[in-house]
Amino acid sequence: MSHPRPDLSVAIGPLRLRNPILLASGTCGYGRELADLVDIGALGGIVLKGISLKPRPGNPPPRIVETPSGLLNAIGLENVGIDTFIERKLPSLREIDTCIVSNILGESVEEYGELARILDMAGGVHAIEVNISCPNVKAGGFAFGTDPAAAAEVTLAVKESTCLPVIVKLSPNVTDITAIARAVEKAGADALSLVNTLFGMAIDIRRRRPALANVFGGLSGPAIRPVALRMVWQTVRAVGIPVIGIGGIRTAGDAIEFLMAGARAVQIGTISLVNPRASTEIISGIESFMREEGFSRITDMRIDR
Amino acid sequence: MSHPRPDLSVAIGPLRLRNPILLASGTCGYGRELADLVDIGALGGIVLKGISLKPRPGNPPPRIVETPSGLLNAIGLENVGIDTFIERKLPSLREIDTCIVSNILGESVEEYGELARILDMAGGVHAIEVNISCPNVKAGGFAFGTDPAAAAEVTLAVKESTCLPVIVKLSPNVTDITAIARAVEKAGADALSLVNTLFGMAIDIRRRRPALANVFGGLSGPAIRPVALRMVWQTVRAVGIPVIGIGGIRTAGDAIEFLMAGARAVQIGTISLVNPRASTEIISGIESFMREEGFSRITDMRIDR
Amino acid sequence: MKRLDISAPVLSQQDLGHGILLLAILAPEIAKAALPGQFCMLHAGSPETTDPLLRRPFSIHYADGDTIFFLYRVVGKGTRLIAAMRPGDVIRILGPLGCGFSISAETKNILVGGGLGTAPLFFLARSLPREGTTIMLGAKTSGELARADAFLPHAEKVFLSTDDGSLGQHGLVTELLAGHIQRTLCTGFLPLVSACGPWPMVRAVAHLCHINGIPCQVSLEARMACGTGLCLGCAIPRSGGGYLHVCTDGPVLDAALVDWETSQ
Amino acid sequence: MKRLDISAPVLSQQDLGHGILLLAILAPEIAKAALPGQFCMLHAGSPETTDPLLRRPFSIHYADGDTIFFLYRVVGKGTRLIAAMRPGDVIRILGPLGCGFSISAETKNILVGGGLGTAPLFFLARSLPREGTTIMLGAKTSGELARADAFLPHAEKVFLSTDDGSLGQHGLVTELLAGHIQRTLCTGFLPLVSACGPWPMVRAVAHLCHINGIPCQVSLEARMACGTGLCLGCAIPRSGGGYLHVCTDGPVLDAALVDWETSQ
Ligand SMILES: Cc1cc2nc3c(=O)[nH]c(=O)nc-3n(C[C@H](O)[C@H](O)[C@H](O)COP(=O)(O)OP(=O)(O)OC[C@H]3O[C@@H](n4cnc5c(N)ncnc54)[C@H](O)[C@@H]3O)c2cc1C
Ligand SMILES: Cc1cc2nc3c(=O)[nH]c(=O)nc-3n(C[C@H](O)[C@H](O)[C@H](O)COP(=O)(O)OP(=O)(O)OC[C@H]3O[C@@H](n4cnc5c(N)ncnc54)[C@H](O)[C@@H]3O)c2cc1C
Ligand SMILES: Cc1cc2nc3c(=O)[nH]c(=O)nc-3n(C[C@H](O)[C@H](O)[C@H](O)COP(=O)(O)O)c2cc1C
Ligand SMILES: Cc1cc2nc3c(=O)[nH]c(=O)nc-3n(C[C@H](O)[C@H](O)[C@H](O)COP(=O)(O)O)c2cc1C
Ligand code: FES
Ligand code: FES
Repeated sequence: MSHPRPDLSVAIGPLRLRNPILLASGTCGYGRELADLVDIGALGGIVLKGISLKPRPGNPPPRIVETPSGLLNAIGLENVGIDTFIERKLPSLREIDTCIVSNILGESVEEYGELARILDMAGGVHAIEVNISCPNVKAGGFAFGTDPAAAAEVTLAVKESTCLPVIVKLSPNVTDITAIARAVEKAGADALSLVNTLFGMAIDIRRRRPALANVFGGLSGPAIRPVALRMVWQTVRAVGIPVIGIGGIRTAGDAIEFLMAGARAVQIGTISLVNPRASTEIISGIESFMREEGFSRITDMRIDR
Repeated sequence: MSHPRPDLSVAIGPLRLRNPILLASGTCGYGRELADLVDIGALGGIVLKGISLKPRPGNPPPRIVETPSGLLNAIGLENVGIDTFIERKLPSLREIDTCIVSNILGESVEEYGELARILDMAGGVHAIEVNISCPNVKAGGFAFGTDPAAAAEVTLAVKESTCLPVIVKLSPNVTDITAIARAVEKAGADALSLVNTLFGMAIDIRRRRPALANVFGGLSGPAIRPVALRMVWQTVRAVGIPVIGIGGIRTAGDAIEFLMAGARAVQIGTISLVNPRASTEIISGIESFMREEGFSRITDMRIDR
Repeated sequence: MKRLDISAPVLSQQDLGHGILLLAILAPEIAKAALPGQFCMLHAGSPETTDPLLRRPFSIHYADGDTIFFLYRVVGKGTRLIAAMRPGDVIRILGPLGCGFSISAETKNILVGGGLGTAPLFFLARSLPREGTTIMLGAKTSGELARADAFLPHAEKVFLSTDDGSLGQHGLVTELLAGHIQRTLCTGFLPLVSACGPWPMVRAVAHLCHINGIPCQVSLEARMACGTGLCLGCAIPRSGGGYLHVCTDGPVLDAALVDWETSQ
Repeated sequence: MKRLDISAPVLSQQDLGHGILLLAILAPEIAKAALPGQFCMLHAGSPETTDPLLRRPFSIHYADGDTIFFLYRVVGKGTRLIAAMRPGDVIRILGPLGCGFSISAETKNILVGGGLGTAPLFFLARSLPREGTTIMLGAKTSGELARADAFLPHAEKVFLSTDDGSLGQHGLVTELLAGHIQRTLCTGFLPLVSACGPWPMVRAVAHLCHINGIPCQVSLEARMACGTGLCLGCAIPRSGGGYLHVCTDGPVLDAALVDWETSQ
């Protein structure tokens, strides 16, 4: 039983994506690094590596360690800083025909606003994703992402500084994600993306010290998928704005779980580090599934309850 | 390089365990069910299936689903109730030469106190573990485990009702586990055990419905280990009472990670469902490791910082 | 009841087509203890990896001397990994587990299998007298009627059906059974029906037996984490309320004990 | 630079003892593009399972026609799974990756390998003129001096050392190098040293070269998630501050770029 070609396009506020698959921040560099391995133009979009006002060297090594079905990282948000980004990375991105989302991270509310203002003027970026959730930086993200009022404040500062659609990326390390989600929605966010990494650690027993130089790191990959999916399900049912699902997606089936939970789109992170073509394989897998099951639009798959 | 036989015994408040390995609640029944497959007398202890005042039928099926390196369960705390437990299960437990911990769960502060009182008089139980964290029951555990004041209240009620050592079992589904831990310590807990399961879900995409009848379930197994270890590390450094580590322990090396993080003992859950002898294999693995590395006591392995 | 958890060598793996395989494992103590209807938990994949995490339950197809056989279909990750095992590879196996079939040689036995429901019935058929045993096997298509001919020596009559008519009667095995029950009841003799297969088929068999007052035992499946009664994951609704646990109360259950309406 | 991500058949897997294996994979396009010092990411285990999750990095031992070779030691889960692969099995391979050795035929080359540090040096040795190439290989014991004799045709002189004296000079390969540098410097000729091996050995080589003003390139290891410059996980401290990324800036790096004090 074959059905007509399903429509994979989705709308996230004013953004229109040709399909619901984006690459997640921190796992696709600034876009060009993957270009020989995957057809970026076939994707719904890419979310660039998080950018701060000043360049950040990142954490000392070891920065990563594998865990069961997961990856712990403490990269420490190493990045070239907004100026170098705009000068050296952004120009070549303008040639790619996909939705370009810039992920920003500030150490204060003002920095977030400043970053948004700079990107707004730079041109070539289609949306801003606000990382209020990274657990790696002591001074930075952690606090904003775990307190509804602080999260709302950051959202407001970014919204006031740009006309670009604003996606706020939530941390899973909270008791009640819907409280943060509602606060951010009320502050004007156009969409939410979740989840960022789960706060974790590992120990190197032979050396008798934490496996990461930073002690703590962010857990990503298939291991966290059940937690991410639960939070997406809850958040979709708590807010009116679109939700982008992230966390451990490896196959088309995994992506469909998030879409059925009500996510408007999904991001692929850790798995595209392991399999560079995972994202495009997922796109064709979703299309096949929709054909087989007779779904004509992505939103038709959502479970209503 | 071989060292003298290391001492594996540990003290948890007034309890003395011959080694730091216990079986976790809900994964070893009421003790006897495993007796033909594993030498229970060789263990540090066993934590029995959670008991409530009245029998609970549990949730409708499907109750479990496998996830990457993890198990999602929504058993719904099915149990025979305290009366049947004391009448039918407890007597045969008295013959086992290991530390018997009874895990209790109430739907109100009073119920917790009542359960503790009954167990105190029953005899044959060496300690009580208070489950304030199970995410499966809407009316029950969830709220107690995520609010410091409520967690303290339950602890107090249990402490007032029994002379047995009281271990409070914490939920990982919180923003700051140390806040709960400190509140529970202040309320008089003799020890803490953590973590219970992470709140998660999965979707059956072919049937287009949640994979568990209960929608949400608790995630356990190796997938959650990095999160559990991080919380144990943080809690050990926030309280003065002993901490028992739980979450995804599969090998001796995994158990040693928790002991190095500062846990006084550990519990083995999901893995002994898969490999009934995992616990005894872990005990001998710890002993070999200590011999090889020249540790003479469990607490010597702890990382000081 | 003695349960064993051992590492045992694969003796052979026979591809029967249609994704169905016959696996032979050398496990003398388990083979000797095994009863028809019991099952084992098999570990899929390298013992070092945690994905897949859980062992998989499989009915004992039969035990012969020191060898234990499993008839299984490749449906997912775990069964694919088991299917990749070659003779000489070692597999972790826990069993025998659960309660098997009531074996009654005094009554006439009717064995009804749908699809791979044939797996546990073969062991039962071997344990019953040929005389008085009727076997009915159904599948979607002839290729999926795996090992149907192996049943021939063990029954007075073997009836086959396929949904597509490619072998035996065109239709469902439950239709075969319905017709047969009518004829049998005329003889005034109450047979014992033993059934295994997909849920709708087993339910239909249970219903047929119920309305005709015929005793019926069914071998059921449920998702299992432990297979040993520890996790309480394998619940199915019990008639009259509460739950049965497939791994310890079953997998073979008196059909009257099951709440067929609420289940699944 | 063209990187490929393909599924390729294992041609052979040769056990060299001491947990060291030589793996041959048929991957024509990768083999043709490969340069000495580059590496590939190999997927360990069934493609369906997520444990192990990450691919593992391995230096290209050498490429010959359509075939690419890896010399590796079994140290953990991933390498154990790779070691279990048999001819005909298919492995997912991504490569060639990273920056290889500077190849200079004008100068005298000294190649220094410790333990499995020999792996990338063999490809380099094959690419250099025999004349003027000196090779020094060290290991704990003779059995771990894997494929030392394969180097013989590719160098004017081959020196061996073992920590236990079971083969070649008794002692560390760095002691061999120290002696040799003294003799070479007398000739007034500045050689190029290329080194690979355990961190303390490579650091000692870098130090020796530094104090003697000899250019030195080193092949380094770091934990890697992607191998393609995306995750920034493979950082090592750069001399003067900041970090180098082993997978894109290396794995072969000018020793002078590395902050040897802060690292590890
Ligand atoms: C008592 C019992 C006896 C069985 N006997 C046989 C047999 O003889 N031959 C045979 O081919 N199959 C049998 N099954 C079904 C068999 O266990 C599943 O087909 C198998 O577990 C699927 O594993 P997978 O990894 O390939 O599939 P996946 O779909 O990847 O498995 C995912 C999860 O679902 C569970 N699961 C999936 N399908 C089933 C199912 N039908 N029943 C229980 N759990 C399931 C698995 O245990 C696993 O946890 C039996 C099941 C039970 C409970
Ligand atoms: C550029 C490069 C080239 C290499 N070339 C070779 C080679 O030619 N031959 C060879 O035998 N080994 C080589 N290694 C080391 C090899 O990658 C590791 O031995 C292997 O990844 C261990 O995997 P495992 O699962 O068996 O061990 P595990 O200890 O189970 O691995 C756990 C984790 O640690 C990482 N890891 C462990 N040891 C190392 C290491 N030494 N370097 C980097 N990551 C590590 C793994 O990637 C994995 O994520 C190379 C490493 C790098 C970075
Ligand atoms: C190596 C690495 C680097 C990351 N860097 C960022 C980042 O800069 N900004 C951000 O918002 N998220 C970052 N993330 C989080 C991912 O975007 C994603 O939210 C998370 O990994 C969960 O998805 P996954 O399981 O598919 O990887 C990073 C993740 C990884 C693994
Ligand atoms: C099937 C199952 C049932 C459980 N039942 C209980 C319970 O009754 N009471 C309780 O406190 N924890 C219960 N738990 C949680 C475990 O005791 C343990 O905290 C958790 O599974 C994490 O450890 P693990 O990863 O080693 O399994 C249960 C876990 C599982 C998998
Ligand atoms: S499968 Fe665990 S109790 Fe039945
Ligand atoms: S391994 Fe990912 S950037 Fe080097």
